[in-house]
Amino acid sequence: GKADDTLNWATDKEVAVVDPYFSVTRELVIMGQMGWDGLVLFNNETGEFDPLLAKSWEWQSNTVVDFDLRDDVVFHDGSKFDADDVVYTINFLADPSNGVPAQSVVNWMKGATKLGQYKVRLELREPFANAFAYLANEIMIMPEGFYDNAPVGADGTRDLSALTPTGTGPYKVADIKTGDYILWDKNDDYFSGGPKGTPEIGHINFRAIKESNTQLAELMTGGLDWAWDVPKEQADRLEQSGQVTVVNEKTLRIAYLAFDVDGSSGQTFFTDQKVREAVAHAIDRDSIAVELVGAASEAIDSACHPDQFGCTQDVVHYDYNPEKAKELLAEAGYPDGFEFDLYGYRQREIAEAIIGDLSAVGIKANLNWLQYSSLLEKVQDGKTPVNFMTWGSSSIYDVAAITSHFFKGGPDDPAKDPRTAEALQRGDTSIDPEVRKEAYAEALGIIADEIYWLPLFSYAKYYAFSNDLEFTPTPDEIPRLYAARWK
Amino acid sequence: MTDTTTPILSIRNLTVALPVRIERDNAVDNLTFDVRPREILCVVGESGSGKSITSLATMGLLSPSLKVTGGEILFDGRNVLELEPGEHNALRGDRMAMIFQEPMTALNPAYTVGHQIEEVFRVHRSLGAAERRQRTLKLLEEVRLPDPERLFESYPHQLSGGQRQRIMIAMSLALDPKLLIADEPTTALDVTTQAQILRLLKQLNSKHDAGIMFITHDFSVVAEIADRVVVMRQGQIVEQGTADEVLNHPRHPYTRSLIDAVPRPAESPDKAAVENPVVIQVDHLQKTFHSAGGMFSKGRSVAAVRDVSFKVRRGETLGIVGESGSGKTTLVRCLMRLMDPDSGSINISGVDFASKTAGELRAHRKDIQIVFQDPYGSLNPRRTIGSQLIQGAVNFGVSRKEAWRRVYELLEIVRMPKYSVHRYPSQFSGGQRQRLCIARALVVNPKVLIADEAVSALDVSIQREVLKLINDIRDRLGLTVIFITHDLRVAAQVCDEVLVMKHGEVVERGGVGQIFKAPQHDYTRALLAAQPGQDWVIPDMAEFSEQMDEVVGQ
Amino acid sequence: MLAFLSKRIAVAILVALTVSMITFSMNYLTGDPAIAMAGENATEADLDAIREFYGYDRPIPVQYFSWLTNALHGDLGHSHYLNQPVTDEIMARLPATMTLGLFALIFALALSIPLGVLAAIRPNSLLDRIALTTAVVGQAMPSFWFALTMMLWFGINWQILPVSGADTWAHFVMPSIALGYYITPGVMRLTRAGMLDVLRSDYIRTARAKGVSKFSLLFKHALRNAIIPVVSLAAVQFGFMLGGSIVIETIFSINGLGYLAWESIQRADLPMMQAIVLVLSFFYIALTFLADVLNAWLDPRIRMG
Amino acid sequence: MSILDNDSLTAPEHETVLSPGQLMFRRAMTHRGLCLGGLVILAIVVIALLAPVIAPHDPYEQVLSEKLIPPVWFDNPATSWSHVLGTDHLGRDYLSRLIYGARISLLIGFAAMLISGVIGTVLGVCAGYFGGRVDMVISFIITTRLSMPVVLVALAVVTIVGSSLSVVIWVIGLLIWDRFAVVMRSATQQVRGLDFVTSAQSLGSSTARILFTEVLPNISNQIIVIATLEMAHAILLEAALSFLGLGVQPPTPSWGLMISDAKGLMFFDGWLIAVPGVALFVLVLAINLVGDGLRDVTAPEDRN
Ligand SMILES: Nc1ncnc2c1ncn2[C@@H]1O[C@H](COP(=O)(O)OP(=O)(O)OP(=O)(O)O)[C@@H](O)[C@H]1O
Ligand SMILES: Nc1ncnc2c1ncn2[C@@H]1O[C@H](COP(=O)(O)OP(=O)(O)OP(=O)(O)O)[C@@H](O)[C@H]1O
Ligand SMILES: [Mg+2]
Ligand SMILES: [Mg+2]
Ligand code: NI
Repeated sequence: GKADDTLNWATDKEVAVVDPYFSVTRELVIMGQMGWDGLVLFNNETGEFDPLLAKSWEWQSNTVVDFDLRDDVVFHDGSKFDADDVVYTINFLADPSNGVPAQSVVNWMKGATKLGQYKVRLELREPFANAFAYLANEIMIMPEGFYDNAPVGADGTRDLSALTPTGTGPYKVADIKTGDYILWDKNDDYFSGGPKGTPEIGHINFRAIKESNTQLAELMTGGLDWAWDVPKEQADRLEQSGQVTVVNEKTLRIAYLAFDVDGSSGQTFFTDQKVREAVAHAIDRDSIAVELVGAASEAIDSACHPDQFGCTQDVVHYDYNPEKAKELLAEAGYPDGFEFDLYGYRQREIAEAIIGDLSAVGIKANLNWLQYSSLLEKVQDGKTPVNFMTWGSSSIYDVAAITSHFFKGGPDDPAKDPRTAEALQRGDTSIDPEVRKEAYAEALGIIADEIYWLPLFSYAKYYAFSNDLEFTPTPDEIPRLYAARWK
Repeated sequence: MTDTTTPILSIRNLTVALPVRIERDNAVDNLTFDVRPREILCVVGESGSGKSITSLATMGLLSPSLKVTGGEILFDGRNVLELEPGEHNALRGDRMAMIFQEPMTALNPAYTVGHQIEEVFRVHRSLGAAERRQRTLKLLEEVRLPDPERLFESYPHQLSGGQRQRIMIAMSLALDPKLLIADEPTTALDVTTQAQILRLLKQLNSKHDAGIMFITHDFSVVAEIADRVVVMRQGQIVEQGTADEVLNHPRHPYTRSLIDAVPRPAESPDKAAVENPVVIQVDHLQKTFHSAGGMFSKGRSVAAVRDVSFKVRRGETLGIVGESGSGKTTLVRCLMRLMDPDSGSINISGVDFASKTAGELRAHRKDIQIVFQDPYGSLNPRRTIGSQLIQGAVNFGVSRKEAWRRVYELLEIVRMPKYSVHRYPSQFSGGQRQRLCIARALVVNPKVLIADEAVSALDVSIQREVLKLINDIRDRLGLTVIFITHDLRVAAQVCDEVLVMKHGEVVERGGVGQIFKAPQHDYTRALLAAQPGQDWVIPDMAEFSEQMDEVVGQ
Repeated sequence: MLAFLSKRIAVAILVALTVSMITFSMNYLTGDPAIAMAGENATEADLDAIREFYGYDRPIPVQYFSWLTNALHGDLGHSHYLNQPVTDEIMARLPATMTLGLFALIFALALSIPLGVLAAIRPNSLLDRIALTTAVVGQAMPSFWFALTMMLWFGINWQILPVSGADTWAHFVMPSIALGYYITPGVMRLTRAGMLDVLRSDYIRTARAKGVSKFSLLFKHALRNAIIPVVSLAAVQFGFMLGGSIVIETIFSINGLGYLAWESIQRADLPMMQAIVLVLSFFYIALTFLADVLNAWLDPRIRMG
Repeated sequence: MSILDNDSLTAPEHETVLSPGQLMFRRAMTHRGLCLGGLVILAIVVIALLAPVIAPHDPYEQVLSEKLIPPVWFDNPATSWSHVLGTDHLGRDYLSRLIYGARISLLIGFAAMLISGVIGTVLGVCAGYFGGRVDMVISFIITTRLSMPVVLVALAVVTIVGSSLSVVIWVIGLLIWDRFAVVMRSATQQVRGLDFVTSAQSLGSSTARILFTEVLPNISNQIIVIATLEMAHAILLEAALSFLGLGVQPPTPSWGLMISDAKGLMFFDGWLIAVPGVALFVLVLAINLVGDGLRDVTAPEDRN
C-alpha cells in the first residue's frame, strides 16, 4: 500500500523463475518490462514505437536494420550496457538449440552483429511485419553471457533458478520466494529521459493468488493494490462499493466459434452453410458482450480484433434473429433441430449462454469441456464440430497475428480454403500498408461470407486497484506497473 | 464388631418389567429377601428365573431396556434406586462389588488384565503405582492364578475361561467390599481352584463382615458354603430358608425336583470295552501360544497343549477334566482345526483334519460339532436366534422345512420356548444362551459332539435333561462325545473314559471307574479330594417325583 | 515386526512403481507439456520445436524408462515448466502443507472425537442432534464455501485474521479450521457409531461395576475400542489433506503441495507430477502403516501381519 | 441358494409374539428421526420426479437482461414473484433449476454411493477378514488408488471417453471407495476374531456366508456412516469434476454445479450459494437421520 510504498499486485498464475524467455506467461511480459528494457517501446497513444535502449534505427533493407544504442545505461549488477549485450541476447535467442520455448517470438531473427560499441545490426530471416512489435514487447536485453552461468542438468537443460535476474529496467529483483512472491525494488540508477520515465513507487511486490474471491478480499482489506481479470459481476459490485477503482479496458483478445466445415468430426451439420448461418443468427452476441463480458467489450463481425491493422469490419453482419435462424434450419432440413458437440476450454458461463441461445432455436449443444492442450489437439485433428475459442494475438496490433495464423492452411485452419491462404500470404509478405489492407479485407470477407468462423466479441478486462494508485490500463494487456504512482 | 443382624442388603418387593411381553410380564416379580453381614446367601433356581437381573438391579447396572417398576433395594439402609448416579458409582467397586456371570466378555479386550484390576485401586484409593501393582499381584496369587507376573501383562483374549473368571473375582475382592454379588463365579473353575476361591470368599465373609449373595446351580457348592438359600423360579421366590432347611427338608415341589436332579456320586462301573471303530485319533498334538512382544517388552510363549495323544471310539464319551488353563479348550479347538496346531496328527472318521485346507474341511464339519465354553461370544449379537439355529442344517443341505422342524424339536428338548427364534442373543440369560448353543450344535446331527463346559450354566434339572438327551443320541445313533467339565460328578455320570489334564499335558487317563475309585496321579487325587459338598447326603426325593413332573412339565 | 515391515516396504515399492506408471501415461493423455510451456498463442512449429528439444516426441515408454532410470539414481527430474529441480520445489512446499495438515488434523480430532463420544451417550438427544447438524453442515457445505465465509467475516468484515499467505501462525488459523472441518463429519459420525456399539458391551458394564468415573468410562474404556476404524479413517484423511488440500491452499494462497499438484497437472508437468505422486504414495503407505500399528496397540486382538 | 437371503431364514409365525420384521417395522414407525428423514427424502424424490409439473419455468430459459434477481424476501425492487428464488447469472429461474437439479444430484449421490460402497466394502472386508497375502494385495490396491490424484483421473477420462451422466457416476463411484475400504478393513479386523465367527465356521458356513451374515451385520454401523458421508461427497464432487469437463455439463442443472457457479459472487450475493446449499443440507441431514434411524432400529438392544 501507499503507507509502506509497496505496490502489491497479484494475478492467478504463479511464477517460478523470473526470466522473460523461459517462462511464457503474461506475468513475465509485465515483469519483463519492469526489470528489462527492449530496444524499442510501443506507445499506446501514438501507436508508434519509441526508442528505448536504441536511440534510433535505420532499415537497411527488408531484412536488415541497424540500431544506435544508448550509452548511459547500466545493468542492475553495475555492468555497463553496450552492443555486446544486444548481440549476445539476440544470437542466443535465435539459436534453436538453446531451447527458448516460444520459438515464434524469436525465430524470425537470423542474428545480430556488432557494428560498434553502441551500434548493432539485426538481420531477419525474411521480411516480417511484426518485427518491431516483438522487439518492443518480448525481446528484452540480457547482460552478455547471462545464461552461460546456469548449471546444466543431465538432460541438457538449464537450471535457471540459480541465476539472479539482471536487466536494465526501472525495477530490479530484490527477493524471490518461488511461487510465493517476487519483490522488486526501484532501480535508482535507471537512466533518465527514456520513454518509461523514472520509477516512483519504491517497491513492487508480485503474488500469485489463484482464487478470485481471495484477490477481492485482499483488495478490500488493502492487502493488494492492483489486480486484473476481475470477473464482471464482482467488478460491478466492487465498483458500486467504491472501495477500489475499477476500470474496464478492452483487450486484443477475441472470442469466436469455429465450425467443422468439412465434416471431419463425424457430425456433418455444419458443412451446410445454412446451418452455420442459422447459428450466427441465433446467438445474441451483443447481449453476451454487454451482460457477461464487460462495458468495453463489443460484438464483432470479422475474424480479428477491430483495433488490429487490416481488420475491417466491413463484412457481412448476421444480426440476432432467432426466427430467421429457425427458418434457415428448416430450410437446411432440420425443422426440429439437432444435437451436436460443442467444445470449449475457457469461460463456461459464456459457453452456457451460447448453448442457451442455441437451444432457443432448437439446437441442442452438448458441452465438452477440455484442457486447452487436449482441446487443441482435437481441434487440429478436426474432431470438433464446433469449438468455442479465444485468441489474444500476442498483443500484436496486426491481422497477421490472428487471421494469418488461422486461415493460411495451417493445422489450425478449419476450412483450408486456398483463397484465404493466398490473400493472407499476399498481405503478410508485403510492407505496403495499402496492399496489405486490401489483401486482408479480401480474406476476412471470404471468412465472413462462408462463416468458417463466427466471430463473437472482443474481450474487455476489468482492472481493480487501490484508490491511492494512479494507473492507466492499456489495451495491449501489458500494464505499465513501472509507471504507476501514488496519488 | 458390626451388627450382623441388620441386613447389609435388603430387597423389598422388587419388580422388574420385561420390555416386551415375552414369556412373562416381569423378569422378577415382587421379590423380597435380605443379605446380612457375615452371611452367605445362595440363590439357586431355574435358568432364566431373574437371578442375574436382580443382581444387576442392585448394582444399578440394568440394561436400559429393563425398568424397575416397583419395590426398593436397601443397601446399608439406603435405597439405591433413589441414589444419584454419582453416589451409586462411588459405592460400586468399593463397598459393593459384583462378579459377572460372563467372564469371557466382561473384560475389556484392550487392556491387560493387570491394568484392569489395578484400576479399582486407582479409582477408589490413592495408592502409589508400585503398591497398586504389588497388591494386584497379591490378588492374582490369592485367586490361585499361576505365574502372576505373566498374567498381569496378559490381555483377556490370551486367557482361558477359568483364568478370566478368576480375574473377575480378583477385581471384585480388591477392596474387600461389604456386599459381594457373585453370579455363578466358579462355573468355569476346576474343583481345586473352586475350593480355594470358596475359602477366599468365606474369609472375606468372616474377616470383613461382608455379606455375599452367591448365585449358583451347583448344589454341592451350596451345601459347602451357604448359610441361607433362596430358590427362584420364573421371577419369583418359591422358597427361602437356612441351608439345612432348604437342602435337607425342602418344602416346595420345585425345590424338591431340583434336589432330585442333583447328580449323585457315581457308582457306575467301567463298561466292558467295546470294539467299535475308532472315530477320533489324535497323535502328538502340540500347541504353543506366542504372544508377540510389544515394542519394549519381549514376547512370551505358553505351551498350552503338549504332546497329547488319545483315541475315541464310536459311541464313546470321553471326559476331559483338569486344571483351569490346562489347555482343554485349546486342545478341542485344535482338534476341530478352528485353530492350527503346531504339530501332530488328527484323524476324524478317516479324514485327516490336520493337513486339510479350510475349504476342504468345510464339507467334513457336519460330522463334528462343538458347543463353546462361552455362550456369550459364540452367538452373533446381530442375528436372530432362529437364523443362527438353522444356519448349520441349511449349510449342509437340509431343506428349510426339515431344518425348522429339527430346530423346534431341539428347542423343546432344551426347554426353550419356540418363539425364542425371533429374539436376539442379548435378551437371554446365561443358561438360556447355553441351551441355545447346544441346540445349535445338535441341529446338524453331528457324529461327534464336543461339549466345552456345555452344561455348567444350567440348573440341575435342565442339566439332567440335556445330559440325558446327549446320552440318548449317543446310544441311538452312535454319537461320539468329548465332554469337558469341571463337575466331577457329571463327568462320572456321562463319561466312559476320562483324561485328566494339567499344564497342557495329559497326566492320567482311564475308565471312569478307575479314575474315580483308584486315581493314580497326585493331581487326580487332589481333584477328587477338593470336591465341594462332600458332607452333604443328598436326600432322596423319589417319592415326590410325580409332583415334580407336574411342576416341571406344565 | 521385522517381517511385517519388510512386507510393507515391498508393497510400498510396488505401489510407487504402479502409481508412477499410471500417472505417467495419464498425464500424457491429458495434456501436452509443450503447449503448457509455449503458452496459449504458440504455433504448431513452436510446439514441435519444444517437443523435439525436450524429448517429448519420444514414445511414452521410452520417456517413462528414462525417467525411471534417473529416479532410481535418485534424480527425480527437472521441471521444464518451472525450470527447477523437482525435489527442490517439493521440499520448498512440503512444510506449508504439512503444517496446514497437522493443524487441521488436530483441530478436526479435537472437535470431532469429543463430539462423537458425547453424541453417543444419549442417542437422539438434543446434544446428539447438535452434533449431527455440525456434521451435516460439514458434509453439505463444500470447503470453499466454508473457507470463503470465514474469510468474509474474519478477514474482511472484522479484519482480525489475515486473508491469504502463509507467513505467520495467524495465517494458518482459517485454513486449518476450514480443512479440518472438512474431515470432521466422518470422524465424528464414525466415533459415534463405534461408541454406540461399544457402550452396549459387557466390559463397559464391568467398568461401571468398578465405579470408574464417567469420563474414564467413555474415553478410556469405550473410546479405545470404538476408535479403531476412526484411526484408519483419520490416517487416510490426513493423506487427503496433504495431497488434496487443493481448494484450501488455493483459496488462502498457501504455496503447498496440493496447489503444486493441481498446477502441475494442468501444465502437464510430468516430472513434477511424478514426484508429487511418489511423495503422496509414500505418505499414504506410512500413514496406513502407522494406523495399523496404532490399531494393533489399541486392540491387541488385531494381529499385525 | 444365494448367500444374501439370510432374512428369508425367518421362522414360521407364532401367535403371541411379533416377528423381528414386524417388531422392526413397528419400531421404525415410531422412530422420529427415521420417519422425518424418510419423509424428507421421499419429498425430494417426488419433487425430482415431478419436476416438469412442479417447476414454474423452463430451467433452461435464459434472459440475460434479467440476471441475478434476488429471491422475493430481499428488499430489492428487482424481485418478482415470478422468480421466487430469483434468477441465476444467466437470468434463469433459480427455483426451477433447483427442482430439476434434484434429479441429477439424487441420481449421482445414490448411484455413486452404491458403487463405491460395494467396491469398498468388498475390498475392505476381504482384506480385514483374510489378512495376510490378501490384505497385502488389497492394501496395495487401496494405496495405489489413494495416491492417484482424482483430478488427473478425471482429466484422463474426459480425454479418453468424454463425459456423460453414466460416465460421471461410474468415475465417481470408482474413485471414492477408498474410505469405505479403509474403514471396513479395520472394522472387520476387529470382528473376525470373535467367537461367533469361529462358531459359524464350525457350522460349515462358507466364507462368503460368514462375510455376509456374521461380519457385515456387525460392521453395518460403519457402513451406514461412510455411505451417508460419501453420498454428499459424490454430489459435491460431481460439481468439482464438471469444472474439469467431467460431469454434468451446463446448462443441465445440478445442485453441486449451482453451488460452484455461485462461488464467484459469494461475497456479494450470498443467497446464490445458500439456496442450493440449504437444499443439499436438508437432503444430507435427512439421509443421516435415516442412517441413524436404521441403526437404532436394527440394533438388537436399546429399544426404548
Ligand atoms: N435385555 C433383556 N431384554 C429382554 N429380556 C431379558 C433381557 N435380559 C434378560 N431377559 C430375560 O429375563 C429373564 C431373566 O434373566 P436373568 O438373566 O436374570 O436369568 P438368570 O436367572 O440369571 O438365568 P441364568 O441362570 O440362566 O443365568 C430371562 O427370561 C431373560 O430371557
Ligand atoms: N490366544 C492366546 N494367546 C496366548 N495364550 C493363550 C491364548 N489362549 C489361551 N492361552 C493360554 O493357554 C493356556 C490354555 O488355555 P485354555 O483356554 O485351553 O485352557 P482351558 O483348559 O480351557 O481352561 P478353562 O478350564 O479355564 O477354560 C492358558 O494358560 C491360557 O493362558
Ligand atoms: Mg444369570
Ligand atoms: Mg476352557
Ligand atoms: Ni530436464
